Amino acid sequence: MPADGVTVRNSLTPRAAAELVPDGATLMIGGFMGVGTPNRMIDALVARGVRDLTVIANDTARPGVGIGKLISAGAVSRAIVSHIGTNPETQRAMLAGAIEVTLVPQGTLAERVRAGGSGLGGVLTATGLGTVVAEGKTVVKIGGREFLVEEALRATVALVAARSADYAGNLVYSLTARNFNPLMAMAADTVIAEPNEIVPVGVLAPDVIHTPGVLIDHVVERPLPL
Amino acid sequence: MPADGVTVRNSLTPRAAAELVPDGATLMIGGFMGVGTPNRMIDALVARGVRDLTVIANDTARPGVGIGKLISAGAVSRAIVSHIGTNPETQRAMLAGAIEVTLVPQGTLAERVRAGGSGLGGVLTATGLGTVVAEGKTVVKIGGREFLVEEALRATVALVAARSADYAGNLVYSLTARNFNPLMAMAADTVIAEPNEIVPVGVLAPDVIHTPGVLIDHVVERPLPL
Amino acid sequence: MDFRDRIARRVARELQDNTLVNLGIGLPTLVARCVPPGLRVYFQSENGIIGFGARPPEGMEDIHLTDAGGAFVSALPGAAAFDSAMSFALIRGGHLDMTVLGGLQVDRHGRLANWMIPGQLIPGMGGAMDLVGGARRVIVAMTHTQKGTPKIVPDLTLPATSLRPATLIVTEMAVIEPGPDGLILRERAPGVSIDAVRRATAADLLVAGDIPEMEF
Amino acid sequence: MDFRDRIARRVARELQDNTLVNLGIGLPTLVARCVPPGLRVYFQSENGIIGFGARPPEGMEDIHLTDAGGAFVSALPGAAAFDSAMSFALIRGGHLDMTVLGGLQVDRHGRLANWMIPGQLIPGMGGAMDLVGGARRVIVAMTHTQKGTPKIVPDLTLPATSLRPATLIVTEMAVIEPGPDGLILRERAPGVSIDAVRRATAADLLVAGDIPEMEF
Repeated sequence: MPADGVTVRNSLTPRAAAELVPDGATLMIGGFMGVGTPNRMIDALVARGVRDLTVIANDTARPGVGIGKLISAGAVSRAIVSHIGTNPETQRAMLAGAIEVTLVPQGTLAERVRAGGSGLGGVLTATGLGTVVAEGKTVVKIGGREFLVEEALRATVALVAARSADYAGNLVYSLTARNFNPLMAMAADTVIAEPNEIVPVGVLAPDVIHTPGVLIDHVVERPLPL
Repeated sequence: MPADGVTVRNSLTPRAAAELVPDGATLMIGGFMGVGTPNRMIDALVARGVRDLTVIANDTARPGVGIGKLISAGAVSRAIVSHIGTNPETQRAMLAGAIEVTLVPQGTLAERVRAGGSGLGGVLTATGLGTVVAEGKTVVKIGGREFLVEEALRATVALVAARSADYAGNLVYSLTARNFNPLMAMAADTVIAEPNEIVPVGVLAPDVIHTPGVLIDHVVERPLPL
Repeated sequence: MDFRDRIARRVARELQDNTLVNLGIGLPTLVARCVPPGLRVYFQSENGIIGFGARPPEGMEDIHLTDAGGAFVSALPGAAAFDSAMSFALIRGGHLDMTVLGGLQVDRHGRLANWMIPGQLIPGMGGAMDLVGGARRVIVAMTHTQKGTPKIVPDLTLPATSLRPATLIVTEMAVIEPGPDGLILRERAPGVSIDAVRRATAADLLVAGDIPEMEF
Repeated sequence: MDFRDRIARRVARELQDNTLVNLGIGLPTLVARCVPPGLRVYFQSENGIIGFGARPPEGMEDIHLTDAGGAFVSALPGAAAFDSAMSFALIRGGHLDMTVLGGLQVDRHGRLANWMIPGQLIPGMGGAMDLVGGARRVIVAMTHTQKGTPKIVPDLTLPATSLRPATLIVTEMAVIEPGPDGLILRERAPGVSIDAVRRATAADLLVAGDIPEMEF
């Protein structure tokens, strides 16, 4: 424990992180077409042969890339995503009934995850009204306009990728690798961050931190030097 | 126009900014107990004698401080706030019927403003259930739990304070002066930012910007040097 | 100039100064290369950036900076990055001036279908439903037909992306504006007759007066 | 040690290692000064920071850094700042381990009223409703009576802050835990008899076995 009393997060190997994801878990994974996806943890999950996951993510990337590796490994039973167009394996598995895919408009997906992490019951959005997305859902009228009630989403574990972490788990993301990561970091019982670098506490200024360290349960160790 | 094609926002004097707030306007004002409140614009509003405002803000600060100056000047007819305990003038005016005060739980207020700026119809929160806050409001059941429907809020004009702006209107806030400012910067027809400093485009890195410049219509000129 | 470039260049004439624009994956992406000189347009990518620019120099790509199609991009001075919730708050909240999207079908009201062909192709809607519902102007940029089969139809046979009609439809054959009484033919491609456009269009077209030729 | 300090010190014994804690304005603020050595507690201030610290050195105050009461604070290494939506997402979303709030009244269920006295004093609820509804543990830190009038009552006569009962009530006279069957007297102040606590309490108190004295 440093003298200043800051709580230091546990650092984990990717393999130890993968042990924290039980078979059958609902798993949020950050990233957009593989950008900002925690790849070392995904490799470890594939290596440990995890099964029957419900994955909540923006997309399933491409075969061999990011979440696509979990799809190829047959580790995913259900996917709640906005897009599978770039991964023909996901499409095939969906049409064959091997993976149950729920397609959610991307902005609704982002807000549903945010709601799950923010103690909100759901989202009131006009997106999807009058389309198949609205089937079976409650509609609320506000100020004469209709809005769909889209329920909050939470997960057992969230795996997020960050550019930098400090010892206290504070995270900073880089450019379009931010995407769903800060939202998912709020919405799971256990949150594991995989940073590209780890810096001492105090290096990340309070105003540039995107995710406060209190939200992070574990930090994956720095990548091995080349 | 700079060679790189970036749109430069208009710089305004505080007085010119105040002219953009019509009498009777619904006005969002950033700040928390006066911290992070755009004081030069408030002074200009008082000087121009604006009347009949509906102010949406966290609080009314104290007499002589921030929004408290608008209260003292009799410029406010309605206030939608979470707290007036630090301003006895607001409390007196409320009890006397001179100002109509709607008290909103702070977290609900923040989300209602965010919803207004995000194209969401409102917020689904359990906060306020079973209290006077819930009176007359719709309740929606999600997953067996009840949530209040709290409607989105928007304004005619939002006045926000920032530590730094660049020529394109990108904003960075400082510490607890951030509070409601980034939320309000999304939720009004006209948004005017009052920065403590203005820096060239490119000085604020993409990952540290809190409010993208596209949300800002006008930037108040830098403060005069001492 | 192939037909895709012609569509992109015609769409680019719809760009206005000092606006925020989102370009869908595929054909719409080409519009970024056709911005008229002097026009200041901010491009948003829904994966979380405003102010992205052209492909970076060879060997200098940042793996953390791509467009929504996953292609490497650069960032212009003044660019701002944000998370997916903020990105769609911008889209849904009325902050996006224009979106350009591809289309599988458009109906007589101007309603778009562009996210799935049941039992066959199911890419998913991605950000399309939010974009069509939230952007101030929605431009559909697509080929007029799919291997000769009209894509502009009386009624959608594919699942709709949104009930909200598009603002404008730009194809290699015509510019069509959905109005309260139906689809209005505004422009035709150089050398393409009104009848030719009609033959390639399954929905009725309203034609009033002279129909000028498209300029690129 | 005055009664306010005693309440604060007793509340501080509820602090747990590696937790996020929010302290209300007034008496609860004093708890920050009583953190037991070796305990790592992050304090959140709902105006947008985790990791604020003591009052800064004279002349070095930052006007952009205050607690929720508007008092200047400092920031500890590892502090993080955020906007009000994120601040209440932390509170409402179950990320806050404990909150300490002042009280005007508490009823027999442990329900708190602390935001208005109709027609008389109307400060507003500020963040209190979200804090009571959202924090994992809710500690009410207040004087046992208001000028001799009991504040712990069978039924609230003031508007409730939340339907959710507090986890613990700490006064200068007693520690009381709301349970499913009513209010349980857990501790009494040194030298204060059970009868004395009962006389100062309008709601029934459940007393079982020995009631130990409070330690500060």
